[in-house]
Amino acid sequence: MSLVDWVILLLRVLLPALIMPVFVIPLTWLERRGAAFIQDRPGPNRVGPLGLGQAIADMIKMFTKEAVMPASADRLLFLLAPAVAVFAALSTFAIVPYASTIEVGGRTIPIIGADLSIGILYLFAITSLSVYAIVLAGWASNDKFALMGGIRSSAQIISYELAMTTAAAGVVLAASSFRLPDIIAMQQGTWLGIIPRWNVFPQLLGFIVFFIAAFAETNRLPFDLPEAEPELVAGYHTEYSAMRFGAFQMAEYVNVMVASAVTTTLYFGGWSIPGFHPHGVVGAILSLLIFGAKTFLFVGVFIWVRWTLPRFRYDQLMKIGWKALLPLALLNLLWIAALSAWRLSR
Amino acid sequence: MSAGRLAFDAFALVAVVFAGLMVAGKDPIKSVLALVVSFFALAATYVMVLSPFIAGLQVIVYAGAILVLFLFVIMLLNVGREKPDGSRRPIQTVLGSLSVAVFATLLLGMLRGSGARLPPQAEAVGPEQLPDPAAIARLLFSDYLLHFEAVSVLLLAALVGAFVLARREEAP
Amino acid sequence: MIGTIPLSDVLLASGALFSIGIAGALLRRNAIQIFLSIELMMNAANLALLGYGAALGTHQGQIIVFFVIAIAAAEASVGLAIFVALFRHTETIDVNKINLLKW
Amino acid sequence: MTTPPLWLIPAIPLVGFAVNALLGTRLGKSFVSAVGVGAAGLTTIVAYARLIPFASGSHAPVVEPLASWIAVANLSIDISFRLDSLSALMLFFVTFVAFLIHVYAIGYMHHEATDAGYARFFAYLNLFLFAMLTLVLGESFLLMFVGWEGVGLCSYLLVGYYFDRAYAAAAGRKAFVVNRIGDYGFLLGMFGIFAAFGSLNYSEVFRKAAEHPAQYAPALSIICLCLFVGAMGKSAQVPLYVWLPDAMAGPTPVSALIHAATMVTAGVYMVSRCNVLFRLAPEVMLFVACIGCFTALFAGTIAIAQNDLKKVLAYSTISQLGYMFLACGVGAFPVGMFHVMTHACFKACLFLGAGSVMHAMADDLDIRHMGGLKAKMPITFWTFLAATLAISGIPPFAGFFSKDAILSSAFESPELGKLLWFVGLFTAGLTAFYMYRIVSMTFFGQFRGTKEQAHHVHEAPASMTFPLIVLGILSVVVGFLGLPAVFGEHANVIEPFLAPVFPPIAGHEGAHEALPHATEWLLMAVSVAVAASGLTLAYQWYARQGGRTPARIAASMPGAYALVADKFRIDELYDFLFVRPYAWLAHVLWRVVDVLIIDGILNAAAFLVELAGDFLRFLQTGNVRNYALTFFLGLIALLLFVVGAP
Repeated sequence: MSLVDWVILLLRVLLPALIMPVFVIPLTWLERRGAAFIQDRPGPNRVGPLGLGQAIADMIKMFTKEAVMPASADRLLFLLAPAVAVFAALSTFAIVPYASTIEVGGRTIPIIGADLSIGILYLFAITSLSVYAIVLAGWASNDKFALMGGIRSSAQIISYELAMTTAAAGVVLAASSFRLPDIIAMQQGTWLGIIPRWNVFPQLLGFIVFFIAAFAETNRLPFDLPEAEPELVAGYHTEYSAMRFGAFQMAEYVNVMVASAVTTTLYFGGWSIPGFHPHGVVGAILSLLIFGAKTFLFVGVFIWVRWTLPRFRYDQLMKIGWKALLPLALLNLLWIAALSAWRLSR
Repeated sequence: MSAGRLAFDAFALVAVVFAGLMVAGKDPIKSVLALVVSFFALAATYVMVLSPFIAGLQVIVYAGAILVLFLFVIMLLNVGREKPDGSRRPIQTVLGSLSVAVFATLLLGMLRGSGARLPPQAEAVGPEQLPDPAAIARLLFSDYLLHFEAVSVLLLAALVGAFVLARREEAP
Repeated sequence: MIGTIPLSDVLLASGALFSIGIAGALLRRNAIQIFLSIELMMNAANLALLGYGAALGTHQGQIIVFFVIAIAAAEASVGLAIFVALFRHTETIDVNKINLLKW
Repeated sequence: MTTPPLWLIPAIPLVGFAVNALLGTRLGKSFVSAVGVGAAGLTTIVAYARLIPFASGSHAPVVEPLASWIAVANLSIDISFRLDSLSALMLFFVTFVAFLIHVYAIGYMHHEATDAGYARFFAYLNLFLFAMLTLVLGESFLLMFVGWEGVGLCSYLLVGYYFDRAYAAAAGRKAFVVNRIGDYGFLLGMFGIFAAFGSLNYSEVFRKAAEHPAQYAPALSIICLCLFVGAMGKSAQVPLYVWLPDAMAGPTPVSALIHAATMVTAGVYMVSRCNVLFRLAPEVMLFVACIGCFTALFAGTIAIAQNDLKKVLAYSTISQLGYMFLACGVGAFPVGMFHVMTHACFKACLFLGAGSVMHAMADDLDIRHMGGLKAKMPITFWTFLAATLAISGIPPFAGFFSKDAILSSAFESPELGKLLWFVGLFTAGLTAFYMYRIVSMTFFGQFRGTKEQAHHVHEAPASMTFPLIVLGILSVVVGFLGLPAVFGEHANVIEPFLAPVFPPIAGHEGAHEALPHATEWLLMAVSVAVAASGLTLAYQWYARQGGRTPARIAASMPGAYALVADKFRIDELYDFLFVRPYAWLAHVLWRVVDVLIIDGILNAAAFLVELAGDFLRFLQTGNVRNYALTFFLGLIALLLFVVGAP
């Protein structure tokens, strides 16, 4: 491998990891403005145009505040938890192809962090790592509210991961591959000339289950039981302040973006739209924009839902996960299996 | 020493060291976390022995589910540190340590030389095919279909069993 | 040899992990840690299986490990459920104190 | 219109059974009756949709496979259904009579206290219909056996329908046990067939038997004997008839449907179905004829001295079944089947009439308490009378033609023919006598019951009288299907219709010279005269004189009368011969073999184990770590052994 290859590889891996945190800044602003819009109030509007500077101001505040640690906390784990959260959030994006492949100077460069054969399995593996951040934070804080948040989170994430994985298994089955590029490739073209061959159409059920489970996996309302403020103060991050708290916040927004990106890729054709055949760098940039637009749409849904729906009770949460989502996901899988068997038999 | 071997040995060492920490630790939570690290390192070694699919499963199932379940149970039961035994008959500890030492010596001694003489396999596939999840899937759903189904029944039984065991006795 | 990794390295790592696991299972009194040690032993065996499989060039190692992981999941769920049930009755998971089944 | 598949015919009542059995309790009586009767009606319609084209067509057998059932090595059995003349004839009246009796049961069972019991009753009835239709339509012996066992089960369930009454439960048990004996014979016969022919399909077995009679004839004697034992059990022939009188403990529609019209004729059907086999075993045929003839006489004799309305009818059923076997035994299978059909009509009518009387008398069945019901229950009376005349063999009622055909067939029979004819003739007179006896005692004269009963007597509701009327009319007309040859060349439609199922057998010239017309007229005249004299005698003695003469006769020979009234004490004989020794044997096995020997060995072993455990238990510390360590030490020892071994 030449030096150029190394550089390209490095860029492929690092670029998304570096850019994602940057996107978090406007996202916080968007969330607050969105909340304000839904609640019919102005929201942050003083710092900069449209209050855009508010996000930057918040960031500066986070970095400069004093970071307090409870005396009885477990020091190592207390510090480890936010790091794990950020690490897990940032590494998940690695397997998502976010633009079409470009060919420059005889090199074929797939725009993806790491094109793994076990693609989506990697995603779930890293996602399952993120639960440790919450559980550790809850335990290390030595605070009963935080501990409750940690316990809730562990059970919640395991339960919803099942539904999410089973829903995604439908896509894997349809594509006969774990790799996300393969999954995008199978969604090219149209049915009957107008309907895009996106997975969302045959697998509407799977999509719904996946997307709902994504809310639970990212601890967003209506599934934010681990940090439910009326009951648990702030849940697992009650004892966290300053940038340590900021890290959790950042991880959450990155997770929202990744969840949206993965939803886009699995069910909405990723960077592709029917009739669009990207070539070269311009094509790649266009496809990147398409991907960004789709992802942004789902991020918007995340924000919209957060400020619209009330929180579930814990028993309701478990009931939905095990008695509604999982059976539906299984139904979806069964349907896709039947569909695939029918296709194979032809 | 090649880079591949170096990386493998490094991860293996991490796995062993954290396994040791898990066994030695007094705090169950820390033990679980040590085992998490150990399992992640093991997953890395799995990738290096050409089994990325298993590595993914390892992380998802072991680190992502089983050990989280352990954490959950530890937190739920609020299991504290191990208290001193107070037993005046240390036969279990002494005999146990001794036998473990003998066993470890025997095992490692046996394993050190065993890798060299492997019989060649008739249907062996190349190292480029080994990591392919599709090949494993094909085997699982053809030659090992019965086993696969049996395991799924087992899992269902375990699900029901776990539910029955952990359910609170309620007045009917 | 698996690529550039000698099989003996893999086996030694596996053996070491197994020995550590068995030490934990025999010497600890906390049921959770005993259980963890058993999981570790299974993983040690998994590593050996994968190593042999890769060295022999067959998928069978991976297949067996697949089943081991599935069975470990079943075992863990039932085992932990037993602990929870046990803890409700005895308020302890120190296996030295759980010795009602005798004579 | 496409013709409905044959499997639909048994499937419909099965669905009805499932619905009523699973949901009936919650749905209430009207829904249950709708489902039960609807299933019977629908299956009748479907059956007739198949029968009409079949009857107007070439009568060629139709076999419709549904699914493969058992396929092991060289045994391959399909679930397939067969429609040929024989099954068509059975289908023709089974579905129709069953439908009528379902309708009747609505009125009869209406006083049933609970919805659950009502639903159970209709569920069983539908299940019975399913089993009976499977028996009739099945294309292999095994499928017939399924139906055979199924009807047996339903018979048991329905006889014991009032399971909270001890006698009903006992009657159900008796029916089941006695039937098992017969079923065992059937099973053995079936095994024999498989051993000899390597198949259980009718078409294959009968084809092989007809093509190579000499090859199979030796084995067939024993096979046919076994099969006939099965038929004896199901069709209540001597010596296995004892369950049928007791089976009257069931509700009357059940007696009418199962224990008169359909199930009990299954034995006759089976023998006719296997006519190819039976014809190759002439000695068994003779045996069949003798048993049938003897049963007819024997049961008829008992019937004279019974005072329970349904018991008389039960014995008369046994007697008539005897006639059918007599017909089969002398080789007149079509005549036997003809009698099956006519008997189904008039006997169902008689039972339903009895049920109607029972309904009016508040469940009292003793004819000594009745009398003069003619005025109060005209429809019941007239239909009952028609059926009585039919069973007595008075022309032109249905029974005359079938019974006369049987008698003349017996007369023609080369072996023992005249004897069989004479006994049959005598029994015919007996039949007329005891049937008219109960008619007289029930409907004529003065009412002899209590005041409340007299007040209560009334005609049955429409759902009960409608089937009575239909069956009464049938009892009159159905006989014209089988007019004897003296009425013309083509007067008899039954025999040509059934001809395809009685194929010629190589080397057996079955058909012999028909009787001269004059002889036939003579035989007819004799049998009519005998029947008429029986009737007249009964009318004189019981309707006119109120039973003084018979009472005097009975008093003049008290021993003989008591013997007959006690049904020849056959039940007691069986009890002494079989039941008691069997119970004694079971007792010995229990006390000696089980308690002393088997338990002794077991207890000794347990004692040894306990002794060992007393010492070994100290190894059990209750601490799982000790066990693990022990286990591990064993592992090390094993490892050392492996390492040490070369």
